[in-house]
Amino acid sequence: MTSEIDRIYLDNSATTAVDRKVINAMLPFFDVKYGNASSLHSFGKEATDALESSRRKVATAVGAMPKEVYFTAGGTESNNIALQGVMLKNKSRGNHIITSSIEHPAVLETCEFLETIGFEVTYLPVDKMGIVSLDDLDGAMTDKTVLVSIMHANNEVGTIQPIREIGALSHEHGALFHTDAVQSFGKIPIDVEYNNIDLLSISGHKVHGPKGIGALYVREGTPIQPIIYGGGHERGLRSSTENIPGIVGFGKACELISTHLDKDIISMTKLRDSLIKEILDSVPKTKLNGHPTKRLCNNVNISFEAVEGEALVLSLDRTGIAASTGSACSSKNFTASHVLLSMKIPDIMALGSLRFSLSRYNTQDEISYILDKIPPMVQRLRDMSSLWKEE
Amino acid sequence: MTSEIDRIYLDNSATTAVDRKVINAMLPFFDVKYGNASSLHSFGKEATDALESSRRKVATAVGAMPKEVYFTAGGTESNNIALQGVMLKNKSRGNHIITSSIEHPAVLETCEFLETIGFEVTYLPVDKMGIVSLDDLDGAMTDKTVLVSIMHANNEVGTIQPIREIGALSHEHGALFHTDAVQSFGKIPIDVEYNNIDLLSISGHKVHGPKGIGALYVREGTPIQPIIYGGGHERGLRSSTENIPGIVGFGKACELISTHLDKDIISMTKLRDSLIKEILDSVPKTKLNGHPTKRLCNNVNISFEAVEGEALVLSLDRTGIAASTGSACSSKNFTASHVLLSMKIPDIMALGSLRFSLSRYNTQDEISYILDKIPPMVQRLRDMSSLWKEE
Amino acid sequence: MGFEFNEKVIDHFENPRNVGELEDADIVETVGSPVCGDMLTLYIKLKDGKVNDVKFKTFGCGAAIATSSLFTELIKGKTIEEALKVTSDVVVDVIGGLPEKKVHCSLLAPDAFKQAIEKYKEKQ
Amino acid sequence: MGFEFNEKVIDHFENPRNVGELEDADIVETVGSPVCGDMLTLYIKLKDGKVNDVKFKTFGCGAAIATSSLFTELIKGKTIEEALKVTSDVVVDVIGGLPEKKVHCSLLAPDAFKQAIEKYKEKQ
Ligand SMILES: Cc1ncc(COP(=O)(O)O)c(C=O)c1O
Ligand SMILES: Cc1ncc(COP(=O)(O)O)c(C=O)c1O
Repeated sequence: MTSEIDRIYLDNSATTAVDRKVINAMLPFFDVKYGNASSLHSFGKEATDALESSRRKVATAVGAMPKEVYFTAGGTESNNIALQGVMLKNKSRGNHIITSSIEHPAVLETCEFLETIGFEVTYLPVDKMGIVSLDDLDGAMTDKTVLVSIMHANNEVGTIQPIREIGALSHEHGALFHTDAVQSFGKIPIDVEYNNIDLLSISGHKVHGPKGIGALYVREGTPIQPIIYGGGHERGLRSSTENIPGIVGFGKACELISTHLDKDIISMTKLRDSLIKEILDSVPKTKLNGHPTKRLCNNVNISFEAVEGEALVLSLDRTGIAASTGSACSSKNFTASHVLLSMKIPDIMALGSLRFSLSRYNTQDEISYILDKIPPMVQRLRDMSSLWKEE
Repeated sequence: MTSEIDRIYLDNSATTAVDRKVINAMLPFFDVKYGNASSLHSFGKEATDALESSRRKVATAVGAMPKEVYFTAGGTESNNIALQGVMLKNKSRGNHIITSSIEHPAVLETCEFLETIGFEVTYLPVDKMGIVSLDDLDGAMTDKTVLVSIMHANNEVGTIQPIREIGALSHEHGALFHTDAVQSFGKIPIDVEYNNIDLLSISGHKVHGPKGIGALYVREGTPIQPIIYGGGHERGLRSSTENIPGIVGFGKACELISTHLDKDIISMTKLRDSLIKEILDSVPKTKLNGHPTKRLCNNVNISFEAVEGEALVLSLDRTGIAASTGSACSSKNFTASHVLLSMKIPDIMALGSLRFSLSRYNTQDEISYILDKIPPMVQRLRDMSSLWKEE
Repeated sequence: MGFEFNEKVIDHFENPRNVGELEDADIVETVGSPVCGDMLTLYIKLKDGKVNDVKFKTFGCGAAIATSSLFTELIKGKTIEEALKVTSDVVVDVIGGLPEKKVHCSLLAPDAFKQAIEKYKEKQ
Repeated sequence: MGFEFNEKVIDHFENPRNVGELEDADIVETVGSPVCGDMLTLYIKLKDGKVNDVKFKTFGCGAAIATSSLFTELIKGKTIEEALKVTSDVVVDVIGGLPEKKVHCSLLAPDAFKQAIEKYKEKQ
């Protein structure tokens, strides 16, 4: 294996490196300005000032008001507060929630939990590209529908949903609209007003911020209750001593997004498209998963017929390339990903999926290196595969 | 106000400075070993190795097995998982929980939430020193009692509960015993076996670790369910991409506790006792709150008759001394703390409480400086107080 | 949190004007109570329909002390009618603003004065 | 997570022994399926009650490929009876251990061999 310094990281949908500027922003808050934001003294004031300044940065990055931004411990908690918090609070309005079959487990598992306590969930199907149909959504709406939760962009295949239309349709039916924007944030411009969003989940570690910090945007006036109780922090929605270094880091990461997004999108798109084109051109029996254009600028997801994805990830790892079969979570299972199966990808292709996810740090040189490695690597595995049939 | 460098920090029960060694342990995990512990490649392996090594360190510090330690986002979440997770999972066994009236809001508010969804809670009183009576506990037990949750040491007055006996009594009645050890951890040796503990909450930022990380010890075999759902991290009890830098920092902080605790206790106790004695000696109409000996080695809580605590905290802050009226949370209210009121401290004294909480970094010089400042400061406020009557 | 007091508040907290009691006060009025967290006693000496002298004692937080101090400064020498116009809004304004949670502290002194004058007039 | 494979596993993954097909195999046996995530085909040539030659093709993860490779190495030249004693436990043992979640991969080749021999004996 190549040394650490030589490794190429293409698993940015799993997590990202923290930006140097973000680390520098965080550092003073560990051992100089280390106060508790609830304290009265000057250490407390420093913490509060940093907290509110970060809240403004997060708000700016999604077009919200600062008071609509609540810090959480990550994307999973944001999704849980949005779903559990809204459904439990609005029991008298209805018990129905609509989501899609390709959501992240942080939404799907929460929905399954809600089902065990009496809520009803509709899981909308997706087409072969991974897109939810507005007609299906319209048809699923009932007068008991309280919440629609559809992710902005999928973590495995990168497909982008028409969230603006989904939001509008939800509102027409008097339902609230939540979107899991953990993967899209920092890759697609987001404006909660323009996109008709009532609740939005984002996570620090997917955007070169620290792990263990996230945010939930909640439109002012949205009825919601906490799932974690305590000292009443974050205006009662999420108690616990605020993670100031994490919040400062997340704020800085959002600031970098606000200033750099356009440039980042262009450079990632270029690398993405060259990766996709070159792989499809150079390796036979290979298919792009997800939508060709309604696609995250950093997502490449390709299935290699008759090759098992994990074996390919291992081969890549041995040459110092970090990639994934799909989501980091579903890597744990042996069956094909629920996302690919929902998109009706046949097993033999679904099990051979490989995801490269880019960041603004990746370079054309890295892409060229990978493009050299992939074809012989796939060929080697196919040569020993019991499913491979040369034509 | 004195410059930053000159400030004296005596609010370590609110939060602590992160130890330099802890920061150094964390740093590589931000931008070198930044992988997601669920990833297959070498970055994932580094993360997993760090995660499990930290888990062992936390386990060692409380006498548990590594697999009994679950990382959370802090003490509040640990308490919530313990209480909600056990009560919801054991509905068929009973619906009764016993706690005390002086718990942290992370326990009290969670209990109040549980009451709204049909659980029954007994809030045990405490004596004038803040100690729960074993007889009261025995009397409160019913055959529906599933869980007893009594904090190890109180965050405001530092009183230490007889948790070993409370655990034994709970077990006699077939109930589980949870203790909130957020304040005692790092100040009292803890052994979950010796102390008959089934669930234990601790938090990183109270022990010179980072904010936003905590742990819940759950004795093997204890029936419990998550409150946050998702990718199934932490063996399903707490989903979300693991906060590796935070976990590594917390692990390091625990390692430092395991090696330094005895020494730290001796030095903090010495400073504590000199602060208490000198203040009581030099300022009239002044009373120690809490127990004289069954007391955290770092807690000083004194009431100054006819002085409003917040005014005193402001005066101290103006000379560069960071202290608190009690808990960071209750600083937000104008009424006296629920802890002091539970201990039947009269309002005129309860409102004049001042808490100094020490860390292993405080020095005798700092204490001497404070002891110089306090008497004239209190006298000045008394001279202008409408409640003060010189004798 | 953290104290959000401006320099003027801090000045009045650290160097409060007119602290103390007036032996020969015409009116002594107390508002608040220890249970509420703050309590003020105002000592007022009137002469020719004017506030000839005024002193205060406050048990309370920094904002309570500072606004008490400023209030006494503002009303001293004024006619009773003018002094009654020094409401809590005026106090907050002149002191340069208070954190939202502390605004209620500025009610203490104007309330005490108003109450004192009412009682005084009744007695006349 | 992260791959927890020892050097021997990696060696068999990167340099698998006996990969391929046997034109003149006495038995060809396939176990697993694409739906399960791994599928192995074993090609066996017997001679004088011994495993004269054996080759494999595996669609599967690194552990499946490595244990397939090691298994063929272990049984080649052995009598059928000896070869049947090369269970998955033996494979895991000889390869120096597998991560818990990957132990099931080592079942593939021994299962295929056992099944192949059973069918072969039935046919005889
Ligand atoms: C789409 C999506 N939602 C939610 C999450 C959960 O975020 P976190 O790991 O910060 O809890 C992730 C990533 O893990 C994700 O990709
Ligand atoms: C006794 C006690 N329990 C729980 C907590 C909550 O811990 P955290 O702030 O890490 O959520 C605290 C401190 O805030 C505490 O003092």
